[in-house]
Amino acid sequence: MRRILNYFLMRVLLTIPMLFVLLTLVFVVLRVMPGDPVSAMLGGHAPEYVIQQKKAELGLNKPIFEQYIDYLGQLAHGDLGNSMIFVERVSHPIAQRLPATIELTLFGLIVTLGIGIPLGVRASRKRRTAQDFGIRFYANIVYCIPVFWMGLILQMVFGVLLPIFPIAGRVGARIISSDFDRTGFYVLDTLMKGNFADLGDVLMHLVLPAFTLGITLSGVFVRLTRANMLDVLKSDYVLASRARGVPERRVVYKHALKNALIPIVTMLGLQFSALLAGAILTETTFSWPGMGRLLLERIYLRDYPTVQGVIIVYALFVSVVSLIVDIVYAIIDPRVQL
Amino acid sequence: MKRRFSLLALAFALLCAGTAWAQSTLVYGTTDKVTVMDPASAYDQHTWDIFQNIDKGLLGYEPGTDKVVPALAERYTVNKEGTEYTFYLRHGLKFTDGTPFTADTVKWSIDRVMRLKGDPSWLVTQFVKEVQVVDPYTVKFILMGPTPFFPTLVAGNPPYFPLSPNVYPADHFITNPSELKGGALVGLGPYKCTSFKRDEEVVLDANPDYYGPPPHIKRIIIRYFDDATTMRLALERGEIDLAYKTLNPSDISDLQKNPKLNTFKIASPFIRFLCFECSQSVFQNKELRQAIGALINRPEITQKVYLGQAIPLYSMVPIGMAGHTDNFKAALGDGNVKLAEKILSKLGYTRESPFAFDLWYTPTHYGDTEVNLGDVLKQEIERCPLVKVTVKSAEWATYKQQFNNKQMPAYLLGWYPDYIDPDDYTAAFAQTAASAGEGIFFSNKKWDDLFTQEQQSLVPSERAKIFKEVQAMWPGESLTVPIFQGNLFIFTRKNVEGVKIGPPLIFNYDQLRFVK
Amino acid sequence: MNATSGGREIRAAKYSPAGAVAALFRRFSEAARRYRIEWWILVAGVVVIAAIVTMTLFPHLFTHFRPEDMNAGPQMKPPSAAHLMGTDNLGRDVWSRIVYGAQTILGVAIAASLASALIGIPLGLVSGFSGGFGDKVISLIMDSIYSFPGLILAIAFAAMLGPGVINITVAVAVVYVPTYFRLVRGQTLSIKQELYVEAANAIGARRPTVLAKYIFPNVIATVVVVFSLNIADAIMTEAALSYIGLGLPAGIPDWGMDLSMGKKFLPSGVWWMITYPGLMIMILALGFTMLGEGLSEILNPRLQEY
Amino acid sequence: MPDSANEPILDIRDLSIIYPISIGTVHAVQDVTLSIYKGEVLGIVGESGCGKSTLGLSILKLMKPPGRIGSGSILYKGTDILGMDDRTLLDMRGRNIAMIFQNPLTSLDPLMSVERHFIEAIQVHEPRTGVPECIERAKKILADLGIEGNRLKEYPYQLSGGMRQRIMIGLALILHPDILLADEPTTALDVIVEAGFTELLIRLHELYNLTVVLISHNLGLVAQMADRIAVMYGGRLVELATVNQIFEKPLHPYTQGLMNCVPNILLEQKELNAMPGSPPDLVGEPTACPFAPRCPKAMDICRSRVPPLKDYGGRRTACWLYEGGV
Repeated sequence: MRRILNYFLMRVLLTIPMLFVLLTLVFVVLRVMPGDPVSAMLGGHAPEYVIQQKKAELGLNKPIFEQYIDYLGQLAHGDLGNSMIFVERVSHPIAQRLPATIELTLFGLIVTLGIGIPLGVRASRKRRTAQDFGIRFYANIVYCIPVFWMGLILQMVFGVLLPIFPIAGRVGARIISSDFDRTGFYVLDTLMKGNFADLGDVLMHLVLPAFTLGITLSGVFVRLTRANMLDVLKSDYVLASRARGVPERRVVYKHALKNALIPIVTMLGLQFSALLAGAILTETTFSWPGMGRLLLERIYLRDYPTVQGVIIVYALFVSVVSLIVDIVYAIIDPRVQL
Repeated sequence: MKRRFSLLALAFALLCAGTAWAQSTLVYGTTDKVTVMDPASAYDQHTWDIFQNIDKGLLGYEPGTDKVVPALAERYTVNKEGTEYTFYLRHGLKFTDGTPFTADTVKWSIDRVMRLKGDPSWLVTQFVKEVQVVDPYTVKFILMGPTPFFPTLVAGNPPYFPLSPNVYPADHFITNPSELKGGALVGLGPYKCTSFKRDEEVVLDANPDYYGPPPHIKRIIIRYFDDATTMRLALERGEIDLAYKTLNPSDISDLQKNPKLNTFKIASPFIRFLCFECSQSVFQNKELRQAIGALINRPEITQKVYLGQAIPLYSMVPIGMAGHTDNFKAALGDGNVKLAEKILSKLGYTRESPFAFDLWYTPTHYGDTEVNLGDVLKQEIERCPLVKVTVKSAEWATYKQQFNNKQMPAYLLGWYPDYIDPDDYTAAFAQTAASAGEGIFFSNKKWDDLFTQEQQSLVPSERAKIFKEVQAMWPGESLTVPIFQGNLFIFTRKNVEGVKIGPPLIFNYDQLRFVK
Repeated sequence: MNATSGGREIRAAKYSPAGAVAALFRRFSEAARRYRIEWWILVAGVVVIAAIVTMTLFPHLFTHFRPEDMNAGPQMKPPSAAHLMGTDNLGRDVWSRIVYGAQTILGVAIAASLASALIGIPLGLVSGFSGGFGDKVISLIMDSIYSFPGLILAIAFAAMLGPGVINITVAVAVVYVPTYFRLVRGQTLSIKQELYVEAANAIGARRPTVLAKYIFPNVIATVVVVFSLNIADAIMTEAALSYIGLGLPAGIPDWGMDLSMGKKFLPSGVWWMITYPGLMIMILALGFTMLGEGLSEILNPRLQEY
Repeated sequence: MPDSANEPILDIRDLSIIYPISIGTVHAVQDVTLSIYKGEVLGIVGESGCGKSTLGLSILKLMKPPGRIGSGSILYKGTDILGMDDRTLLDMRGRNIAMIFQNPLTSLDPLMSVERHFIEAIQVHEPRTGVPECIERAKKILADLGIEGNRLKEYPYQLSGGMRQRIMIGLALILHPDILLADEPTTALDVIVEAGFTELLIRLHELYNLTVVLISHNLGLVAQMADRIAVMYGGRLVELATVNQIFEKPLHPYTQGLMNCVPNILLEQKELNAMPGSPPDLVGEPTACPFAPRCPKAMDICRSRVPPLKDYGGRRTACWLYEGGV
């Protein structure tokens, strides 16, 4: 227990330098570049003294270094600060948008793995057959398809030509999401309320974005699964279990796949960045009210604290996922101790 | 037999009830966004629209017209100098939080706007010197000077709207209703806001305490769309009942042909124009401004970029407004390469060393079509071989800073009026102080005098004469070059009626109703 | 033992440890793999890239329309003999925009990859070779950037810098510096331990000489492979940025921007405005991916199960 | 000792295993005919790549892909294994014929505890056996192998090589099969562990009344355990005889060569002999004795015709030398 606690502590400490570096980078670049929140906020009529007064209120007239120290001090208290454009805590829009992004990436991940792993297993079992070549071709093509184009094509086919799925947003226009919104995870919220009609609607809205994100990343996992499965299928314990009369399905899925999953899980941690990046583009294509859109909107407005807050939350998200990956790794592999 | 009949009747009744329920909610889609939920700070069409529906001004507009009518005030009087307006308030009204509506709340709200100095506060501070409470139901506005259009200011601008002092904080703006005391927006309008979720949805329910006739539709859900394409599809599929602002030109063309929809086309006072920085840049020279202005081909722009859904504009004063005259057409023409060539060669520019400048646009602030506008303008201007344009773009925050800092020699702007008066289309760009605010930095003593004269005059014919004169001089100075005037489109399902939007562009939701 | 013939001796020495059958299998499967599939991939990649590079160099050979010509045809007409890929909403020829747009995306991707390589490689070499506190600090910075989703960083940079060819190149380049840095630093660290480097050190070679003569040549093979794959990635990033609207101002034909333009006409049934630019992005990225994988197989023929 | 009256428990007839590859067909095992009798220990010896492992695997129909049966049959108690449907085949593997492999270090699934291995081994054949009973049975057999029951909870990485090999045997024997195929069971073990292991195998052979097919290139091990020895070369069976016959008077020149490679303490040989040359390519249909290129006694006929496996009074060999009798 103590060791696990120490491990957690170590991991958290390790993310601090990463946050620090990213934050500094963004902080400096934001302020060096032209444009500032006061200009974005005020219309053309504001006289110069009002602009100066606003800047003073926001602390923008101080030297950058001083602003930076102030901000770090604030962060040290776990405070992301206030938006410079809207009168609101930075944590407020983030709390509203983060669940949408998590929901999207999670379902995207499920699709990625749901396509990538079975196809990879299949290719490895049918090695050097037409099926194998077909699957590998799919993997390579899909890897080079831009996420947003994938989204557009799916929208065109399944949203416009065959209007089966909605192509934007998280819920239908007639559904008032604030009726069930508790955690921000709509699938969970509607389930908790037992509101299955709305749940159906929420799931329908998830289909195209999740597949867009999922399909484009599945190529990597097809290739990875195939390569690892080929290695594992050649291993002695697979032969040994076959010799003990273990049925092929069980050999493949219980022994081989479980072993092949170890490098896949590691890869998952690394690919998660790609997933988040893909999520931004998917959010844009499908008007998904997630963190990516928040970032874009607020960068345009030069809302420094919110942009910094979003970057921090993204970085934390990545770290948390890599922590989860490590834990999953330890659960799968008895040789690894946290 | 009888039993069966009653069952059928019951089923029918249930069906009707179901329909009735469905018909009591209207879903309104828009690509606009709510900025800040504070009348002292909000300065955009859509947020103002919401305030027009959840709150009221002392005066209002008759729906669908620009006729000023009484609202929270039953009547008003003006002193003969035109500098003091006295409003007599309706009795017995209360805000949705229960606070009674009195002259004190009016004074409190106006004082708050003046004190907080929000973006739209100039609409008050530039005209109002002081607000006095005469008695609980009488309030007097003392103005800086005679302001002939003061009633339109009071009617159309939410900064003049009364707020509940028990809900809004006196010392700062609020962004989300959740920050209000009680956590909800309150007002005196036909609707009250029951749910607010930024960029996703706003739910408005009929306000039982409203003094006027209750709205036909009990609940309005405003649904926010990130892009027009999605909104268009939602409308076609019947997911929304009404779509207002802003659809893409191609979507408008398609929707107009859709037999399941009603189209409402409104001549909008929204204008687009090219601005020049007149004090430091190369465009100090008004001949260069004229040359570029002459090259703009308005019909081509409205056809190519807006598929014929915008109207070429040849004056800064929009078509349909009193005193509008088309001066640019005669003076500079459309795509007048000859004139431009003549001016430029006179100034010594040749094919080998053409006149080169940067033309700026901002890619999202005025909608997605802006890139195309940039593309088309570049091509039109470069039809004159003596010019070379580099098109540049910057997001609004940067854009604004850059024009304030005189960093952009030529740039595109758009204009929604702050008040319906030619003054807001002319003085706002040409009068020395206002001009600097838009980055034009134009200054002309003669023009300034004309504007001052117009602003203080109470005689409409005298004002009209001045505006005509200014418009006639405009192409010669070409500090800005009008390009086109927008049309606004509202599309509704066939069963929605009552869309009434007049020149002040106020959309009264309580006029909407469902028909069979 | 009597050697029957020299040839046989050599074969014996070569094959006996592994076993004849296994050796045979390996030889033939290797041959099949390397001479059929991987070569095919390499050749396909080279062909695709060559075609698109030709397009960027001699666009007028491919189309007689100018990409900005609004009077090329009627507005929004589907593909026909006159306009292979149809016309866009302004009446411009989509194919000509693709031909000229190749210059933008290819230019930005290559320039950005070059820039990141030119920063990342020397930094990685010096950092890995010198070690110490400086190495730790640089590694920390690089790892932080590396672990963060690259596109998000690129978006942040592009939005802050504003539209423009140079700006977008910088935004893309920032993202990939750590890729080269980590690769080169890792290799430098392992090569540093090699005997020949220690020997060079022992005879008193100066550090820049050791770096340039002994370490750099050994790193370059992998760098070439990564460079090619990196360009493929940079292509997607550039396209993504301009799709979001962060890329370039009007007046420069660009695939990503045309795609985001075309998106608006999707419900009007204008499929050609989104189909072709997207397809081209995919093909170009695929070309560089195939080149990279083919090169990786040839420069670095480890027994990759692929 | 084989009893000729005894029906063979395993009867391999004219078995050929081929590997189709891009440049032709590899004949990994060719025309092997071999009977194995109940209770005996049969050693199969030969150099690496001579086809002995392939032969062993083919008995369980487990050839590595893309290998397949060219011709022939393998009869287990009269039923052809190669013709069995999948279900029967699966049931036969492990229950009737069990196999242990070369490398104990990698023959256990690293992600499964020893216990789960045993439970799986039992339950795939006897699905209705409960977990406690499986553990009980596993403990019993581990006791026979000299392993404490508490090791069951451990994972392979926590066990030594010798321990793992014994667990492999335990897994093979848990269902009391008739035949144990042991493919190079000691190669990966060090000398001391190997000695212990050999003893264990001999003990288990008696204890469980096993028929053992011992595949090995270790002639010492084979000599110690086997009743009969089959010598393979180039995918073919070249000699089959009792241990004594092979060691006293090997007939086939290849067997003779193999014997020369064994350090013979009694003869106090001065130097160890190594065989010249290397095993043949197995691509294509052979037209000559595969050993002819390396054979010191090769004749013309050896280079033009394949010698058949002939019976010489209870022992068999395939060599033109003995055309006229031994």
